[in-house]
Amino acid sequence: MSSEITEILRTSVMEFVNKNVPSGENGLEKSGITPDLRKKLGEQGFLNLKLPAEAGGTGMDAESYIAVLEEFAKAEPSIAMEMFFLNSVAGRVLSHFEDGIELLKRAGRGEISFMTAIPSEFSRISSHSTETTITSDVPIAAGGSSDFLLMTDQSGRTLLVKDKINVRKIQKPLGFRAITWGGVETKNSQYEDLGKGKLEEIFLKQVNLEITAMALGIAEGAIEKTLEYTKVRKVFNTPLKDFGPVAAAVTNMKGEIDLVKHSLDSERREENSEVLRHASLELALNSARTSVQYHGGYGYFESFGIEKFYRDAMAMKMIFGGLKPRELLYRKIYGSDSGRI
Amino acid sequence: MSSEITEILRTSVMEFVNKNVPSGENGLEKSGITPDLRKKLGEQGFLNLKLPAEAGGTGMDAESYIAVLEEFAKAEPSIAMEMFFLNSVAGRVLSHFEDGIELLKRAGRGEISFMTAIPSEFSRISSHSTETTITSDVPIAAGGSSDFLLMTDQSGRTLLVKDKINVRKIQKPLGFRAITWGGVETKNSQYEDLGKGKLEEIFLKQVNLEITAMALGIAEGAIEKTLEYTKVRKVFNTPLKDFGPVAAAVTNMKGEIDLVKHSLDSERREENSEVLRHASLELALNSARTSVQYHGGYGYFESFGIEKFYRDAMAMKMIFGGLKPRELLYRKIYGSDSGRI
Amino acid sequence: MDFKFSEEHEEFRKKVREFGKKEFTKQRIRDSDINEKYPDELRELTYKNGLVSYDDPWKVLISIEELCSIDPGLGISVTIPYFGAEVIMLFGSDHLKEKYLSRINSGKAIMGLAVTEPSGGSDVAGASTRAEKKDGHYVVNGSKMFISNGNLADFFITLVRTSSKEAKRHHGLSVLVVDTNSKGFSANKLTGKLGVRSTTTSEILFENLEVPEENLVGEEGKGFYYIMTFFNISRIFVAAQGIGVAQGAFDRAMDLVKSRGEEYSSREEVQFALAEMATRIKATRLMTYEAASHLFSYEPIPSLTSMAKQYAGETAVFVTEKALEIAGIDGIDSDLERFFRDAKILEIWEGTSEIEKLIIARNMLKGEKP
Amino acid sequence: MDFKFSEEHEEFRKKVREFGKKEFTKQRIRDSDINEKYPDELRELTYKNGLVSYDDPWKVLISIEELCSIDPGLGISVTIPYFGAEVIMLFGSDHLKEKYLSRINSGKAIMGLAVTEPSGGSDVAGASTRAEKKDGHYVVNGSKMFISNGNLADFFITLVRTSSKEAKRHHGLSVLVVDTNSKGFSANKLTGKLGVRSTTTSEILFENLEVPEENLVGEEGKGFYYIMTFFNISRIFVAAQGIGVAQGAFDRAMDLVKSRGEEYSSREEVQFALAEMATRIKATRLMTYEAASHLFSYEPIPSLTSMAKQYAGETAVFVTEKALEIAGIDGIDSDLERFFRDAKILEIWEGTSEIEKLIIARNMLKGEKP
Repeated sequence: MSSEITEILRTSVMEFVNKNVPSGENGLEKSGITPDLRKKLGEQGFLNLKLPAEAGGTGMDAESYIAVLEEFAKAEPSIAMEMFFLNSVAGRVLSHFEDGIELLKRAGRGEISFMTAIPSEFSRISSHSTETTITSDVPIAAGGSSDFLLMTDQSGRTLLVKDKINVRKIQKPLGFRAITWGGVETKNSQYEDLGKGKLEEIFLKQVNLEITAMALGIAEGAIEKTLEYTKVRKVFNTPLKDFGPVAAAVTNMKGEIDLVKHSLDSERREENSEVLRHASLELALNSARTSVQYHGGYGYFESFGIEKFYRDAMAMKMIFGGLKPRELLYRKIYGSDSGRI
Repeated sequence: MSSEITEILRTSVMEFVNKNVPSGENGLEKSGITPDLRKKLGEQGFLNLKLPAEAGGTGMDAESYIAVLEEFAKAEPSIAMEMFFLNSVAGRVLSHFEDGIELLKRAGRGEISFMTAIPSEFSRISSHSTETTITSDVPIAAGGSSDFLLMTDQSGRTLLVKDKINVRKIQKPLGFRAITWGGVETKNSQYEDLGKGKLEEIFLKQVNLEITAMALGIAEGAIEKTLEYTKVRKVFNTPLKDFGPVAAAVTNMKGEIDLVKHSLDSERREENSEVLRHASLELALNSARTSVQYHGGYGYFESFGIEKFYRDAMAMKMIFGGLKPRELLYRKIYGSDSGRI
Repeated sequence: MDFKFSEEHEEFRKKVREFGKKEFTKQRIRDSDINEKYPDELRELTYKNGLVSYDDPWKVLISIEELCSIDPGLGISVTIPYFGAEVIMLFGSDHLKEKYLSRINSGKAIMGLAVTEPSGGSDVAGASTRAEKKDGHYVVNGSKMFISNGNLADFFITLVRTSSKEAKRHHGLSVLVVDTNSKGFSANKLTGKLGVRSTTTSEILFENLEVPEENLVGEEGKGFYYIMTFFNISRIFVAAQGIGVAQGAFDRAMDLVKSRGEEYSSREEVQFALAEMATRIKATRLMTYEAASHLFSYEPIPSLTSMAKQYAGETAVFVTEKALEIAGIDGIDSDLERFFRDAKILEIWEGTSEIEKLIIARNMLKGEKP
Repeated sequence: MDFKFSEEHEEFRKKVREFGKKEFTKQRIRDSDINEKYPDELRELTYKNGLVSYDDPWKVLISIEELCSIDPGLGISVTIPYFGAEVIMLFGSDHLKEKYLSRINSGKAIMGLAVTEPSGGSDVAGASTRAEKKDGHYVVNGSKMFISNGNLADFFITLVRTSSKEAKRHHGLSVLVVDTNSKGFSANKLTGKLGVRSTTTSEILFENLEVPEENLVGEEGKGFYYIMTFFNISRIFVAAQGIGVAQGAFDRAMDLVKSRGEEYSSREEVQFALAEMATRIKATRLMTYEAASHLFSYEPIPSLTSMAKQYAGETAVFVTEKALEIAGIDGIDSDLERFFRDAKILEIWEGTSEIEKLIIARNMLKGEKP
């Protein structure tokens, strides 16, 4: 797909956000992603971008998909994360059997959604399953609703839980507040066994570029606002941007964003994907922190739409930046001859 | 020029260095770039890469030129700097008149060389010129010999001084020790007036990509050695690379090098040139410092060929990373509507 | 040299700690944070237990530190009702001391400091709230922004412009004590903060508000100086907040690391993180204590105070971020995520980190030795 | 709490400073640096003036700090001849104290510590230089690397392996005092150092070198413990080197900034750099002094000592780099470029920064409170 079409997609994301997503005092984090908004996202074709063709996917190329993720993250990281859970995660594990395809179809239209228990190195998951029964206590899951749950059981198998999902919703999670986070309990549920280690494999290895796109979007969203704000905000009768250290910090971030962006846009993105993952996670957190700082007191308030980037960037790093994925970076750079790492 | 040809050039640089440049205990920093070595560089066509065609230049494209600079910097930053002073600096100011072309021709063959007094924001230049006489005290100049001197006089004009150049050579300058650094005095010299602010303009605005190439080369040279060293060097019976923080630091540097490299190799390099300049200067210093650290006591000795990268990277930042070029970055990112910056 | 607290202070620290552990219940912490609710009952309890006492500024510092390490939001909430008191102590008339400070000292009133305006957080000298003299009163018009205790305080130490000479920005400012039950006072609580959500932050408005002349603190035209002097005091207490936030986050991270067993705790990445956190905390403590020791013996060193404040804010942010990295996904609904949200304000209030750095450099350029 | 040095120590500091300013001439500094020449005459002068006195470790610390701030190379050169003396002081027999320490105390001898081996800088327990008992002697074979005073010292505190049980790496080590005029001793001076070029660094070799039994320090098998104890002392002095290097570089940067006039010195970028440098130096000082105060009263806190050492090294590097950035091209042949080259070793010797961080974390994981 040409970069021209990618640009059109980017524009359509911006238009969609402007038209359909609440902002300011009563922004998206307060309402959450409603069934109605999810419907609209589905209608506009944002939910099935990377689903398999049999599930109604558009067969869009990677470049365009990550461009859309990036663009949503710039404005509302929660929407990007919702798309990610469906397309990058559920799309990958559910496409291998008929029932799964059917569910993906409906999810791609925005009719249902999945919760996903994010695999954690130190997760407090305690689950027990027999042939027909599963009892689990998955404390952290994320997603749109409790229709279906993707999770890893004690023995490392990835399961699709189909009913009796009891969510203890977290009232104010750290980040991505427009999607649901919560502890989950399932008892005597029906489930489908999707194979050993599937979810972990995806989070560790297969979504580097999607993570980069979202982290980059957060960095861009924060820094672009800060660039504009520091032009108009005055202290001591001087625009903030005219203070050298402010200009230096903002332009350094913007420069790094450009470097990551160019690499993500280039055809060598795959070869660089582990590097991009970690560089962008770091960049998102630094950019968002800097942005809150230069917005001063105003940046500290939800209604200004800046502090959410800081929370989301931190959450991104917690979810995607652990020791295990770092080890994959070490291994990539050092080659296969690695011992302890 | 295709990237294939660029690759051939890179290989030829490596071969040249292996064959002609001394290393180890009695490395290039001890001998300096000798007239003989300069001759060889000229014969191999490394000194006229970017000179104008009339001066015997090869008309090489930017991509290949910066690739050669980068490759030399990886092995011997001093040689890259020598090429830079001739091609990027002298080539630019001397190509506008016949005498100048003649001198460039000879310099491109390695027969003569220029010293260049690097413009400094706070230079202690005190010079006075009448129509036929110039007295100057330029404390810092760099270059191959004292045949000719490019300098800025008190009123900001760029001069080519042709004779009676008295160099007080610095015994052990901080960086780029294989080229000559020193204070220069000229009295009753002949000179050519090359125009107002020419040298400063070049150092500030026209050499961003060349600087990037050299800084990147330094970073690569240091980190590549460190990658190999940390694979074989053991402490506590474990290779250094298997200590997480070591692996993390080295892979982070390597990752950043890749990002800068991709951007420098891409066609968007010009649009990004201010960003690349400053990002690469920072990266070179961080990479070199890290490399000395992980080489431990050994890294502290000249014969190991690591500490020179640290000195050269620091010198690069001092020469090319001041407040004035930073302001150009601010202006680039913030657009033209800048006040104090 | 002696780097130890006195036995009395160590005893006091223990007492504060025990109080905090007992009274800062999970319920109180969550409720205040999620609902942005000021814990007034806890404030009274803290006062009654003698944990905030102006007899000894070291004790105030210790209380702030210890309580913030248990919960920054509640810790700040219960120690902030006296915010600005030093202005009256140092520069107020006996009348003002008796009328206002006695209510503060008995724990019956809440006060606040109204300096920042919507147009500029750091630019104190640019204040534009006006006070004009008329019939034995000052008539105040203007607004103040991000004012702590805005909807709670009984009175405010308020920076106003009493001279119209704009050229002399610093010299046209004065300080008034403004009662909030005066006609013309209003306050809008600002909700939706990133952190320290149990504190109350407001925009406050003065509309032809009359203040009796005797409520002028010190002399007219010296307001800028009084406020700057105060900031040199309050910054020490912000640094103490930073120590508390960072120490609290560190302790939790340490517990987490230990709970994950030997294989995890022996990883060098994890040990490096712990070492870097602990080193920053130690450095923060020492700079804060030295700055405090000068200040509390009436020989403040402004550059050192600013070093402590700036470094403390940066450390609180650094440590909470590192701690969450260690926590990973499990941290998304944890004490640590609250510490992280609470930390950031320390780099902003009482002078941003940027302002602090300028203060450090400018004082040193003038010859001060921190 | 009390953050002040005693009057006696302040006086002493002044004296050291005056001495250094007078005797560390430009000529001496340049000559030693460029030609890698040990300034023996200056060492004697320093000793004669009583600037290195083991009566009071605080004075040693002050001397190192002040002299390094004038020139790190010379400062280290004149204070390093006693390197390792504490091992004998703490663990040596009366015989060893009399025979060796008296020569040190009279300034007549130079000593050194031979621990590091070519195979591993940080891995002290991995030492493989062997000492076998034979006819009332130890016969030593092996080599040591990067040994300060290698070609100068009269004797070395030497870590050797006296037990063949490789399983008990730490417990198979002992410490011997080795005379350099013994048969079988040789030293190769290593030239071409990045910095501290006036100090002498060598590889030293032991070939069937015989050491009398009475030159064993303390007990056999306890060498690792003795050396680790020593490092907990010497790290304090490395931290003092860091203070000196950083302070010296800062002072020069400050002078440079002032000399460039108001327009330059008022630039926020420049002021930020100064503030960040000064803050780090202040933090280094405080951590070093607190660590020293525990150590010098025989209650060392290893994690705090390591914090001071690690932070000091990092600070010396940070400050010298920033100072050169400020200097720009003019710095390429300046005092500052020498400070920059001298700084880096502080992150490497006496335990790399990486080792220090592990020490900090591991001690804290065991419950130590720095």
